Amino acid sequence: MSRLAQIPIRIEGTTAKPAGQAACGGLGGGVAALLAELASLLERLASTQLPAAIDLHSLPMSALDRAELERVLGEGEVRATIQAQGRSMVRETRISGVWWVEHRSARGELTAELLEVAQVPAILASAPDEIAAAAGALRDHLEAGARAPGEIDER
Amino acid sequence: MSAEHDGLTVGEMLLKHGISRRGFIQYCTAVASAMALPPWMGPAMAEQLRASPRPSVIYLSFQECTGCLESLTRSFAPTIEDLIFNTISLDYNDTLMAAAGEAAESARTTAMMGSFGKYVLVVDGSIPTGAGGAYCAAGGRSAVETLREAAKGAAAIVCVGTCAAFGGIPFADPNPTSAWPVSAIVQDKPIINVSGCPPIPEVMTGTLLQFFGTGQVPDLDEHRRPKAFFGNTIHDRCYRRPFYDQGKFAKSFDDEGARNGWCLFELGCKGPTTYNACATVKWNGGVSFPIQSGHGCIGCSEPGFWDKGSFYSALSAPAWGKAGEVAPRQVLELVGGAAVVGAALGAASAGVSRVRQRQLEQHNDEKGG
Amino acid sequence: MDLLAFARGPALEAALVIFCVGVAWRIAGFALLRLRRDLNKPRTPIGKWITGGLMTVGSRSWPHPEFIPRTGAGEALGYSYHIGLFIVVGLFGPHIAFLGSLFGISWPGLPSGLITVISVLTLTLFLAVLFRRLTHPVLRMLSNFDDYFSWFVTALVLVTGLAATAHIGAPYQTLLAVHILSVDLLLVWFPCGKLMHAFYLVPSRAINGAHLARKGAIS
Amino acid sequence: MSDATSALVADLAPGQEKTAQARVAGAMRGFAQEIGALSAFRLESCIHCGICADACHFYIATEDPQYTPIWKVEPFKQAYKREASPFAPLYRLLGLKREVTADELVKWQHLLFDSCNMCGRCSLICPMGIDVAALIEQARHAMFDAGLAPKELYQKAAHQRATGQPEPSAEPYREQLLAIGKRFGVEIPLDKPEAAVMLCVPRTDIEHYPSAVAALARVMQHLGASCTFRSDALVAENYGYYAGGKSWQRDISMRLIEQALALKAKTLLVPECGHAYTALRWEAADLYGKPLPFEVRHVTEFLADELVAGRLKLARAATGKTTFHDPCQLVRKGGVNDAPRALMHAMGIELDELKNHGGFSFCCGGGGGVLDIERAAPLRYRTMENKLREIDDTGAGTFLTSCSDCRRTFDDAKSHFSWDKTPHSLLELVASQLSGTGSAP
Repeated sequence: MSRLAQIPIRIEGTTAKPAGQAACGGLGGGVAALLAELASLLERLASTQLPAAIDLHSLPMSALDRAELERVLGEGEVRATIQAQGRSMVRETRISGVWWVEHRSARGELTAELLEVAQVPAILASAPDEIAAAAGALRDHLEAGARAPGEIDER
Repeated sequence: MSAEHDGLTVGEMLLKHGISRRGFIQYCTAVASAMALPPWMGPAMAEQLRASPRPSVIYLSFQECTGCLESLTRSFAPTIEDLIFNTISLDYNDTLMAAAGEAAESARTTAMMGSFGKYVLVVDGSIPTGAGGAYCAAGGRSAVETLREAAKGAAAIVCVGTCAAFGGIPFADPNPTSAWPVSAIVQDKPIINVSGCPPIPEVMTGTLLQFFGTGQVPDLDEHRRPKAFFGNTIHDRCYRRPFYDQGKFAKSFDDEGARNGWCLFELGCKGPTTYNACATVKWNGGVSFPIQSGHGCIGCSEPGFWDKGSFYSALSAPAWGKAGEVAPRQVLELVGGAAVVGAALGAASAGVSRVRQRQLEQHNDEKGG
Repeated sequence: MDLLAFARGPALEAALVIFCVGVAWRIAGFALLRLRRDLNKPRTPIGKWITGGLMTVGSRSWPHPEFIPRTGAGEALGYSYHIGLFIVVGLFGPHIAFLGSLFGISWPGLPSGLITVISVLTLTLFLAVLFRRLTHPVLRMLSNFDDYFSWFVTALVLVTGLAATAHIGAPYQTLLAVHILSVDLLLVWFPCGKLMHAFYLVPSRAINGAHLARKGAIS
Repeated sequence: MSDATSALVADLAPGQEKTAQARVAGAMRGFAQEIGALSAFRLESCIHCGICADACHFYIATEDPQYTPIWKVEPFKQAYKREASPFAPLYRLLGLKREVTADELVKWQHLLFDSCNMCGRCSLICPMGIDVAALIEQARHAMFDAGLAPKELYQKAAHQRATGQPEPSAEPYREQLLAIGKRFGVEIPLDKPEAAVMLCVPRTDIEHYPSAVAALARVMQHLGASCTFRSDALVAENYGYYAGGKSWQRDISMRLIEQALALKAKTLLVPECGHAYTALRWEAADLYGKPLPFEVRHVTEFLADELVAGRLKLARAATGKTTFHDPCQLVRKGGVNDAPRALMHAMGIELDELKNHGGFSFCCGGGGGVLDIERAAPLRYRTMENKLREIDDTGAGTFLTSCSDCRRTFDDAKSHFSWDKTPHSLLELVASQLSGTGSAP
């Protein structure tokens, strides 16, 4: 009797794996579908500038699926850490416009994991209201004259 | 509570409490992910909320134990849940607010008038209707009256805790105060039940946030609970589930199975019939939940949980049954009595048959010789 | 009170009461009919009757070799679904909790997955048994309402039990309630029909065995 | 009443006429008498598994489901449920079970008499341990009370009850018996005032196998046993038992019992007749109302004991390949398992056993009165084919049995099928080997 791993798998209709290179067992069809969706979201982003996101939490993925996804997407040029309520990790993948975003709670648990399709993930940009507030704070600082810049954010 | 924030947007208030936009996006994204909302909803909710004036919440406590409020406020650190709920939006809560007496009551009426049709009414506790409502009254007004009045201007009602949602312990047999859940009193407003005794704080604030952020009542189950949190049973998500599937059960709280962390089904765990997020969100900042601490689920987020037999009787067992114990005396007496009655009926039936046989035979002897 | 609380509370209690009344009634109702002493001189001493009776309880569990060619397959089918039922009823954790809480004892069970497989097999055998009853000329002729209803009640318990463990069609508590209600129905029907053979099997074999042993005949 | 059933009713004997109501009432009376805790338990226990069909030679031969043994008591099962079962008061109150109809009773005559030898093979197969044959016997009692015993059995039973012999004969049996003694040169002990052993004979032997009667006398003479026949109770068979007339069966048995009592006999010796053995050994005391003060023994049992005691010595018999038919009433139902084989062993006979032998032997098909029911013959022949095949399959040249009814059934088959075997009496073989110089029969 064949074991599951011995059953050859061929993924059709994707660029993820050329036919005939199907040695990697245990893959569900999920990765292929995900990559296809990413491709269409990227095309949409290119033509309409509309960002999008895919929630990885809601997708059932085996460890193998995940490894395959990471292998295909790879590492891009940008890696950013956000230290706000919790720590977030934003990294561009080898596919420009596809960002791998992980949010962690203050306790360090993974609370959300997304693939964002955008020029820059919205969370990275500074917000107008915060910019305005910061400008005000900086101005106050200059007027007060004696405080260290490091204290600006201490409200 | 409300005066210091008048005129500010949510974003401004969050900043005042040291929560940046990015921090809020992180939080909203996590909530959206937990509630299985579309992934773009998290940042969208964050942006919308940050730009809107602070929402108004009126929190009414009726026949309750304050456990729900304790659950909400007993966080280890000032979390966003805590802030959004207690600080940013709460206009009236007779336990938390500093004001008392006339001042407190006027805060409530002010909030009600000020955001009529827009505020969210949070109710905690069941509403007693017996004795003309006298079992629970504040400022000379019964709970029923207060609820009806406050419900008029509410955009939605969030029932926090099993008492408000399903009647809870006051509603349990014999319900001496004729207590009812909110849904029995108010029929013309959207009601969202966040049940549990108490509910998980993340579930309460997550539900509120989703409502504020989208203006929509979330998807609800047949008990009007948000499916996002109440869509699965504890059993379905329990880390001890593999033991259930392997047929490995703790038979008592101090046996080998219990020490090995086996399934607590036979000790009365109600996980299989209880819908809640305890097994995933957990309690006390994700530290643990009852089953993880070695005790079966008691099913506190389900209607009538108090009246469903012993907490220690397995779900598949008779309601009176407890693991490793003989059926209680009254059941044995009932069953034994039934057997005695049955035997008596059988004896009577056999007696009748014997008499009929004798009659037939005599008849036979007379006729046939 | 919800359906589950009803099923495992008042409904179960009522079903147990009916079960006990019915079983006691049924047994007393024939056992207390007149019993004539057999005046014919026995061939063997009383000890032989007892051992003969006990031996027959075991030996009738399988046909004598002379009968196997004609009946072996049918009896194997009959026994196999009974064995399946015993395993599913007696060795599934939640069932142990049920029986254990009646008698105050407990015993180890089998993995749920295995139980599910056995239940499906048993259900298949049940269908085969029904098919045989509907198609075998002797069985079709002998069968009456009791046979079909007893089959239905037992199969219903199996099907609802499987549905409950597989979470098919409704929330678990509803399925569990329906399953327990089907058990309640089984308990109520039990004393009314052929399911009583569970009580009769051993004494009936023993009495015939003892009767034959008294004559010195094989059993 | 349907045409078929009226035809059956027309086939009854004078004295059996009854209205439909009277038949039903009679059946109920007959059945009510029989229902006790034991028979009720048997009826309660049936699970309709149909397995008993596979033990019954009538079903095996025909594959006709109506010959399923337990189905043969179906009307009485229904009557039991309505009249005497634990829930009977409820059934009557709520009208859940209808009364048995006269039509059904008439139809069941074929199943209870023509197609059942009461051989008890079904009682060995039932997984619930039900003694189906015992139920059939009870149902026959009810049929008799309904006036539905087959006319041959009814008439013979009536005649035997009145005169001591089932049919009138040109010469009374007593005279025939004495003539047999003269013809075979053996003294017939008759009407001695006292004897340890009381003898009787199958009327079948008197009429068809006089040599068997002589053999019995010769063996007893050889043993020097104190024994005698009694003119008032010569016949071993009991047609009351066949017909299902319980009180008639008692009357007929009482003839033998009274003579044995008068003799102060220690043993009532049952000759080679299976049903006589059942009637006297396992039923007579119940009808008598107290335990019998003498033993009832089959002749093979008696002789086997003499063998063990050393009083009986037998010469080797050169019978060649030999097989033996176990009479069902003797072996399966009667518990006489070893005696016939002990006798054959003593004569150096190593049996080539039938495929189904001992307690599992198939009935010859003639027992239970079936041989006497004329219309049952075609079915009986069909059923016998299997038995004859089993005998042929042994390849034995010599075929023995120890029941004269079985013997006659096989003899009848011999002429019907032009079968090449002849059934022989074990007793006759024993009688021929007494001197130690005998030869094959």
